[in-house]
Amino acid sequence: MQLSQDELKRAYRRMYMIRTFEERVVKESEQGNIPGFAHVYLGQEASAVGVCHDLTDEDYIGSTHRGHGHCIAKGVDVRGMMLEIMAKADGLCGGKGGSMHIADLKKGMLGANAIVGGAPPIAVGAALTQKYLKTGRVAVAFTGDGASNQGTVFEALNMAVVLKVPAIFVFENNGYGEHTHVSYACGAPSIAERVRGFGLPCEVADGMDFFAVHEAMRRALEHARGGNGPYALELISHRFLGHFIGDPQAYRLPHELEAARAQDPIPKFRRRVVDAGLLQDADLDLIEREVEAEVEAAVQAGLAAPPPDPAKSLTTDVYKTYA
Amino acid sequence: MQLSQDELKRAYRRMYMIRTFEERVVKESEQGNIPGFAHVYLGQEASAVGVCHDLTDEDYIGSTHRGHGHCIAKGVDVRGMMLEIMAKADGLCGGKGGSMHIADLKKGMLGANAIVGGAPPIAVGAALTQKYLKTGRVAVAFTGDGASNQGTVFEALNMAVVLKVPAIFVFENNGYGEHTHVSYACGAPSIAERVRGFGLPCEVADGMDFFAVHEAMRRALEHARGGNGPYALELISHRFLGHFIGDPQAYRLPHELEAARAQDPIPKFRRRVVDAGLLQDADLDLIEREVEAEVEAAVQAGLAAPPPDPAKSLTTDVYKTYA
Amino acid sequence: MPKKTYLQAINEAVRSEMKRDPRVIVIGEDVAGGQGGSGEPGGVGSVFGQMKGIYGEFGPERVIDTPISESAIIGAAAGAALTGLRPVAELMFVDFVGVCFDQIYNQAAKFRYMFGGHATTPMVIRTAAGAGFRGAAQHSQTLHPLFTMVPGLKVVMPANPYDAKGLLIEAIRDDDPVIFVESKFLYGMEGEVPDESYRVPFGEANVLREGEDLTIVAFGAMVPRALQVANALAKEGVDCEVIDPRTTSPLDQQTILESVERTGRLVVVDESPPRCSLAADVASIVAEQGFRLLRAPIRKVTCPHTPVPFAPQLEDAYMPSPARIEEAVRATVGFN
Amino acid sequence: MPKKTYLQAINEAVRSEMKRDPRVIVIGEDVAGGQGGSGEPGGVGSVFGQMKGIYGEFGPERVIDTPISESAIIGAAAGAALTGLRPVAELMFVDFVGVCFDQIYNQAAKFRYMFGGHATTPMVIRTAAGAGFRGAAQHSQTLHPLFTMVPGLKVVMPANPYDAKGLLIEAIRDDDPVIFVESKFLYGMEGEVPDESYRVPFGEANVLREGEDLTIVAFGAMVPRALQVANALAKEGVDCEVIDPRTTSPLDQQTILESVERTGRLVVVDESPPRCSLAADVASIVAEQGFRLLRAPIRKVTCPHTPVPFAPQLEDAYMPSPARIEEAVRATVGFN
Ligand SMILES: Cc1ncc(C[n+]2csc(CCOP(=O)(O)OP(=O)(O)O)c2C)c(N)n1
Ligand SMILES: Cc1ncc(C[n+]2csc(CCOP(=O)(O)OP(=O)(O)O)c2C)c(N)n1
Ligand SMILES: [Mg+2]
Ligand SMILES: [Mg+2]
Repeated sequence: MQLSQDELKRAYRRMYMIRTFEERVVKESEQGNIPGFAHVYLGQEASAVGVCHDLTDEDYIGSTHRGHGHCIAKGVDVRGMMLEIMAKADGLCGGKGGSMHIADLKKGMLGANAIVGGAPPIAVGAALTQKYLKTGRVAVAFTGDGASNQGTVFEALNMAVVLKVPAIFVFENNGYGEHTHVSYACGAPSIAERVRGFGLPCEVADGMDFFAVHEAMRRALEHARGGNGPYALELISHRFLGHFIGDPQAYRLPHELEAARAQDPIPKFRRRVVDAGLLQDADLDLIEREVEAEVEAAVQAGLAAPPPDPAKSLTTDVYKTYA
Repeated sequence: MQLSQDELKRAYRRMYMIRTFEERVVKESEQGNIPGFAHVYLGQEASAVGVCHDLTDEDYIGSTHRGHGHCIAKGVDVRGMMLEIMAKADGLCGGKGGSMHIADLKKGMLGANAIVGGAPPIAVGAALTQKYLKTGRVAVAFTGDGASNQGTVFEALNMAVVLKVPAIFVFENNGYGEHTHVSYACGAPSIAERVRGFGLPCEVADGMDFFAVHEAMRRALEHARGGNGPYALELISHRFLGHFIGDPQAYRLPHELEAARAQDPIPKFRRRVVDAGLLQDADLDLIEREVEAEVEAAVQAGLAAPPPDPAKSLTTDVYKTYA
Repeated sequence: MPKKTYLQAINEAVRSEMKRDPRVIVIGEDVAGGQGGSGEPGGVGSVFGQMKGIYGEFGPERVIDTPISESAIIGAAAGAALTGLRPVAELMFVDFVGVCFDQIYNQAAKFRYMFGGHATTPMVIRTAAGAGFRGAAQHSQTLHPLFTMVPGLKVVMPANPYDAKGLLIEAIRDDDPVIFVESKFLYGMEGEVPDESYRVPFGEANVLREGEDLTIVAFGAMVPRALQVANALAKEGVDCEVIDPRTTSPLDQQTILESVERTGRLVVVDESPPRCSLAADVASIVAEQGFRLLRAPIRKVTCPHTPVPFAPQLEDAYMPSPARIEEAVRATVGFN
Repeated sequence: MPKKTYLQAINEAVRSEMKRDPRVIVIGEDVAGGQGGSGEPGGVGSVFGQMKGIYGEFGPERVIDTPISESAIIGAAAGAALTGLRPVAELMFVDFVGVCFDQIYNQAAKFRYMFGGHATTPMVIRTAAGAGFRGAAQHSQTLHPLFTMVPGLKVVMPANPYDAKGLLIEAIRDDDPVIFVESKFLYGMEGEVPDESYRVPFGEANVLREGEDLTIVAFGAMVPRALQVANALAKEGVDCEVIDPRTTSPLDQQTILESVERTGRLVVVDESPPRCSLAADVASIVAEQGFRLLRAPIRKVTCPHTPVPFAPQLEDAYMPSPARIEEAVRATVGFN
């Protein structure tokens, strides 16, 4: 399917936004401006952006501990995200959630999730709502290769098939779950083959290529929105950094990392659209400058913003009402 | 593989023992001599007996809420079982466990399990012991069709493949999980196909035919004992009664039940061995009388036996030691 | 007022809320029953019949049978609640919570806080609890302390048919995740239950009996036992106040403290093992906030620190019996 | 004696028990690390380095990396324990217990009782707990009350390096399932730890400081905080006794009661939300068994009834701080 120039620009903007945002998260984290631990999405930009490209704010996604990219691809405000990650009162979650719990229900973002395998059952529920209310919307569950071994994920797959809900399971296979390779942790020949055993279609696509992801997702959406039940994708991708910021990655030899970096989805996208004459280098350069400015502004806002005040917010937001 | 006369007699004895034992459990339950609820194994005798036929006391099985048949097939003492089910002090578990928790570790029986999907992870652990100690023994996990949808079962399958342990997963597909048919609850085309997706072989066999089960199990044992990792069987079978004693079974039309009963594994076995001249009707009749006497004796012992004394045993056996 | 059982009260509450609000759905194992079978679906209505007839009235879109996959059931309910429905999920026996606890305590219960107040998760988990049915160690537990300790959950323990209906209606209309603990022991209990809809608010204890000598706080199936003991002792002139907090989270501390202010003596009856129990919780609250009021040690009447045994003799000794409650009351009243 | 960290003490305990007993194995996620990767396996040794080097010493047969499948990890450990091994399983963060709780509380903890005493399940679940690392709601919890309430489990909370080693050796040699709760906050704590093997018995509290005015009972990471407050207040003439029970199940009630007998005043410090907490538990035991001894209300210093927040300012206010402990001590000592 041919994408319009505006669409291509949006896709590039989002990928570049994830890249810029995450590189800055690494930097701010190293400088002590981000508390706790953050898992960045560097290298996997095409996956989130390709998956979310055709989703609306009324479609839902459930995310993982590595959720910044999913948020940005779903249109969540980067300033609110940065403030949240920096633990500020005006962060998206009031500084209560942090990197691993960013949510934005108005954007259809059901939350990052620090429990591996936590989101897929929830996404099945969101898909059930769509089926019941006949909205024609879908719910997407992002799941890592490591997470694909969690019992909750298998249950969610089966439940989605049984209830025939418009859930799309996106398995982001970036090779590693923490420090263990998928070839060790997944006993099946492949994640996709194991998923297909559950009775739903599962396509394998190059997660480093926006267009490949987008094409596969288009079919997934057609299937799910058409009332045919769930669909799955296995997106082969690579994380450019370790599991967390500062991971020494002794388990991963340099050549592997180099090979991964050679597949960088962002220059790949640029080459493709420029070579095909769809966009000019200048268009993309302009986007990059805009994105950089936006991230810079978010960081500056974050650095300047006040932290939450325990007296005001420590014990609020636990319940809607509590006698 | 040709079975000796003694082996055939043992198989028939065990099947007939399960049949007689369970029919008596139903009766004693209806007469108020068995507290709580019991799930009987009537109709599925060939499955447990075929699976356990070539197992030794050093091989392990993990069972389900419907565990009496597995126990008997594994050689657990029926008197101790009956006393336990009748909640007596001299029952196998001192009256603390009851029908759903009978265990006999000396016989390699790791316990019935009242949590659906509880046993497979435990069986993987028992198989790990065998691999680590190089015993050449296996661990079998019995799992129902309903239980096959539980996340713990999927995790156990994958873990067994990854650790390459001698675990044998026996899926007893008797059509229903409580009151829901497998065709509804299992979204996959079949349990076996879903299991194969995990990267282990899974054979489908007629669970109403001792010889079919035994043959399939022989291959499973060869595979597992040979150090090739786990193996699975899906045994198509039927329960002759409802989920629990007294289940009205409105969800199951009479013709379905009749068709199931027509496949009764016990007369089927008899016809086959007598027609082939392997055993005589008289041999089998003799076994039946012996079994009936044994069950009668167990019931009488159970009825006469004293219950546990709370002062003596309510708070014992929680820990091996507790400061 | 018409007499109904606790079970009927539960059924009525769900039915009336489903009529009132199309966003209310029921999801769980065999809440309809019979799906895929050769007979008609809908004949089961949950294993104790709590949802009997509801499938027939509301159909498969709103009464959803599931595979045996509790994490997916609770997670799906949480996801549906986050996105606009009001699911009533069933966890058949509370004992099974171990296979889905993450979706309860880390997910549903924490959404609102983690998301900075921007999420609402109006879901109810109905579940059957308690010993006395010879169900043994994995089908007889009461795990309300487990839920009570979790910030973000509300925990309801109705002790009679009237409350069962009113509290369940309240639970379904509540915007937070609610664990609705049904007492297996009380399913058959009869009582007056209005046909119309009504709400019993959370956090308001029910004082079943006023008294001056001692306060008994009891939960769920222990409430009728406590009342029975109080009534028997009244004949001897021992005048007990009996309080059923109805919900353990929120807990109506005030009613308990005000009662102890008058009586000076407290016995807490809780059907669960003693450690970190509701009995311990209530005792500790009074020991902290009502110390000046106390004229005797606070007695806890709980189960022993053991799993639930199977044999009737053992199980009866396991549960807090009227005799044990009475013994505790007598000792406390007699303390000087 | 050589100085070592709490982390090193844990590592040494596992290593020495593995040398001593070939039945001891380690199983969990990334306990070796690097399996299947392009580099060498074994370089991780658990996410905080607790198992560092152990794979190198004992190899893949005894240091077993697993998929991310906690139910299978704990279940496999339980099954291996039932059949002759002595597994030390790792639950990376205690927060993850919700996906595998059934295998802990319904299976491993109950085998012995359900099977009439005929099963032995010698397994240890090591797990990292506690706030203070900006890990937010799903990576910062302390769930020791959850384990303490379960009959059949033993629960260990070492509060210093010496105890960490001795209690872990004891746990590995123990024949019952043990939850070994490691405090993330204390991993870097240094202390004297003998090179040789030694055992610290369960159920024997550590009295860190004797005192006459008030008893502070604290658990895990709260122990150093309590001691700090006690030492500071001593300069003002407030003489606190500080007790670290070391294990919450079994609990050394006697040492606590004997202390309150002398001091008449009790503050319990527990890093967890208040409801059904260890603080409530200890308070209720003393309110029941030591009522005559008490001269003031029992104060609980706990976290609030909220999930763990992310922002440092919120998290610091969430945890029981020395200031809050001090306030409770002063109020209790000043009570008349
Ligand atoms: C239930 C649970 N188990 C373990 C963890 C610790 N953990 C966090 S991320 C992670 C690896 C996840 O790997 P994968 O799913 O491949 O995602 P990736 O990090 O590659 O994006 C693990 C084990 C967790 N957070 N939750
Ligand atoms: C975790 C859990 N969920 C639900 C139940 C209730 N339950 C007991 S048996 C059963 C059906 C099991 O069906 P299946 O596995 O097919 O075994 P069968 O009864 O046919 O032998 C259910 C739902 C349970 N015991 N444990
Ligand atoms: Mg990964
Ligand atoms: Mg079945």
